[in-house]
Amino acid sequence: MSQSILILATKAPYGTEDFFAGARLSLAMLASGSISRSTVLMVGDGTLNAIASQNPGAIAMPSNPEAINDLADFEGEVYVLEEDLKARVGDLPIIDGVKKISWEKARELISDHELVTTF
Amino acid sequence: MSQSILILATKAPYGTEDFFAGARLSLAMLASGSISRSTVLMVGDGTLNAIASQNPGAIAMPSNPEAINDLADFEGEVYVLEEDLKARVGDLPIIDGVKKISWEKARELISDHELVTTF
Amino acid sequence: MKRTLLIHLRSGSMMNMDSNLAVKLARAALDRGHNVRIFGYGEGITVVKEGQEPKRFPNVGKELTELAERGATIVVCETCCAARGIHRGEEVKGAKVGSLTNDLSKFVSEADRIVTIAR
Amino acid sequence: MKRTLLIHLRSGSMMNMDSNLAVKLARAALDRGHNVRIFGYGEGITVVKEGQEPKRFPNVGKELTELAERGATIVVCETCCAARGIHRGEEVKGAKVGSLTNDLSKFVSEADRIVTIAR
Amino acid sequence: MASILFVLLKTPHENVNLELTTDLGGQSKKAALLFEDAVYYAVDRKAAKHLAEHVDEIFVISDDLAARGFECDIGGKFKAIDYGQAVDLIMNYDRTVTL
Amino acid sequence: MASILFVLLKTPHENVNLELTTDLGGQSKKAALLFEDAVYYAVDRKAAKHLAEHVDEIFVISDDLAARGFECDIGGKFKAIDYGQAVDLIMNYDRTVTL
Repeated sequence: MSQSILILATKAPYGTEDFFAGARLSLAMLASGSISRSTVLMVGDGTLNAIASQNPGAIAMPSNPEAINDLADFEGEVYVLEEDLKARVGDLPIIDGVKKISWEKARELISDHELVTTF
Repeated sequence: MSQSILILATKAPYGTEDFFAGARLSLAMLASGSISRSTVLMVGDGTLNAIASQNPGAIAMPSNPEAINDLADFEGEVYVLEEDLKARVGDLPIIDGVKKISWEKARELISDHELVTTF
Repeated sequence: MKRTLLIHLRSGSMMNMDSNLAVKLARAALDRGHNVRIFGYGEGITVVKEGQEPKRFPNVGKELTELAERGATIVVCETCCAARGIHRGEEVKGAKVGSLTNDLSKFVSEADRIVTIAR
Repeated sequence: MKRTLLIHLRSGSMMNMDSNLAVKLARAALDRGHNVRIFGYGEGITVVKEGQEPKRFPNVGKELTELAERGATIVVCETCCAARGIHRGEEVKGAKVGSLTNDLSKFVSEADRIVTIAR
Repeated sequence: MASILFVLLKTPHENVNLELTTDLGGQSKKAALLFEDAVYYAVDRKAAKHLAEHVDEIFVISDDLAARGFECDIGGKFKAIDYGQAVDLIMNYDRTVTL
Repeated sequence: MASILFVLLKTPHENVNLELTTDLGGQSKKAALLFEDAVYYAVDRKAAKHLAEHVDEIFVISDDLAARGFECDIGGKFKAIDYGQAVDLIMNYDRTVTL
C-alpha cells in the first residue's frame, strides 16, 4: 500500500522519450486522485531536462518544458540536482518552478516517497 | 559497391541480442554468395562473447558460441581484441577458432573491409 | 507475509533480456505467495503482442499468459500501444490494454514494493 | 556523383530518436541525389508496422512511405518480425518484409557507404 | 531511510554512475542486486572493487553468471542467489532503486 | 585507412569508450559526427576537451543542439552542420563507424 511515488529522471532530452514518459506518469498519478504525492527528481544526464532555453520544436519532439509546466497545474514537485547540472553545462537558467537541490535534499525525497521508479 | 563487411561486436552476452544478431548477419552475408568477406571483430564488452565456458542454456538463451561455430562452417573469420578481454576478466580460455589480436591488426581489418557495421 | 510487488517494465519483448527478467521475477514472487502486478509502459507494451513466434528466444507473450493464469495482473499503456500500431484486441490472453491514470495508479496504491526494469 | 547509402537501423519506432534520425538522413541523401536503402533489423523492424498513431511524436511509418515514394528501398528482417508478432501484410505501404540473405546481402553489395543507427 | 537495494542490469562499462548509490543512499544500509549483464561486476576485478567501495552487500543471480561462463563460488561482499532470494531481498529492503 | 568518420548518438556520460576512436583509427584522419544526445559534447566543457583530444574534426547537427537549448556558434574543432552536410561527410570519408 503506497501513497507516494518518486520519479528518478536520469536520461537527457531528446534522444529517448524517457523524461517525457516519466513526467506523464507523474501527471497521471497526481490526476488519478488515488496517489497523494508524485515527485520528479532529475539527476545525472536527467538534469539537462531543466534547461530553460530548450526548443524541441526544432526537431518536432514533444516538449519536456511543457510537460514540466503541466505538472505544476497539479501541484507536482520537480527538483533538479544542482551539482550534476553544473558539472555538465555550468550555470544556466532553469525552467520556472523547478527547484535546485543538493544530494542531502535528494536523500530526503527518497525517504519521503514510498516507491521510487527510474526513467 | 562493396564486397566486404566488418561486424564490430561491442555488446556483452546475454543482456542484449546484439552479438547473436551480428553473428547471424555475418553468416547470412557469407551464405548469400554475393559478399566475399564478412568478419566479426569483438571489442570492448563484446570481447566477453569469446569466453569458452559460456553456458547460455542456464538462462534458455540462444548460444553465442554456437553462432561462432556456425560462422566457421562458412569460413567466416572471428577476432577478439586481446587487451580488452584481458582488462575485463583476465586470461581465460576462448572459443576454438576465435583469434586473439592487437589494435594494430584491428586497424588492418577496418582497412581491409569496405563497410563496417556495429552491434 | 503476502505482499504486493509491482513490476514496471519499459523494455520490449526482444530488445534485451529485460522482459525475461520481468517474467522470472514475477514467477518467483508468485512462488513465494506474493501478489504480482506488471505494468508495461513505453517499449514495454510490446511484450503483450499476440502472435510472437521467436525461433530461439523465449516466447514472452506465452509466459505472460501463464503468469496471468497463476494470478498475476498484467496491464500495458494504451497510448504507447497506439503509437506503435498495436491496438486493443491484439494482446495475448491474460493481459489487458489499460492506462496510467486508471490502472497504474491503482497498482501503485496497492504496491508494497516496485521494481523498475528498463535500461 | 550519385552514390548508394545503406542505413542499417536497429532501434524501434518509438524507443528513441534513432528512427527519426534514419528518416532525416535518408531524406537528406535523396535530396542530394543519392540512392537510399534502409534495412531494419532486430528492434528496427517495428518502424514499418502499419497503424502507428503516435499522439505527439513523429509518425515514422508514414515518413517511410513518403521516402519510398521518393525512391528509397525499405526492407525489414522477417525472422525479427515474426519473433515480435508482426507478420507479412502488416507493413506500411512502400516497405517490404524480407531477409538478410536475399535483401541485406544485395544492399551491402550495392552500397558505397553504410551508416549504422543503433544504441 | 533505513535500507536501499540498488538494482543493476548493465555491464560495469555501461553502468558508470556508481556514485549515485552513495549520493542517494547516504548513511542508509546499501546493497546491489545484479541481474543480466551487471553480473560481470562479480568477475571483473577492477569493477568489483569499485562496486564494493560503494555498497555494503552485493547479490548476484547465479544463472546469469553461469550463462556467461563463470562459477558461483564468488567471495567477499558478493553472494550468488536465485530469483526467489531476489524477491525476498526486494521485500526486505525499504526501497528498491534501479540505476 | 585514409579517413574514418565516427558516428556518436549518446551523451558523453553514456558514451564512455572514446578511446575506441584512437584505437581503431590510429594514424588515419579522424572525425566525429554528433547526432541526437551526442551533441552535448559540444557544450559540456570537460567532454568537449576529451573528444577533441581524440579526433581531428567534430561535426554537430545544429537542430539537435537547438532542441536542447544551445546556440550554434560553437568553436574550436566543433562545427555546426545540417543533415545534407552530414550526408556529404558520410560520402567523403572512407569509413563510417558508429560507436
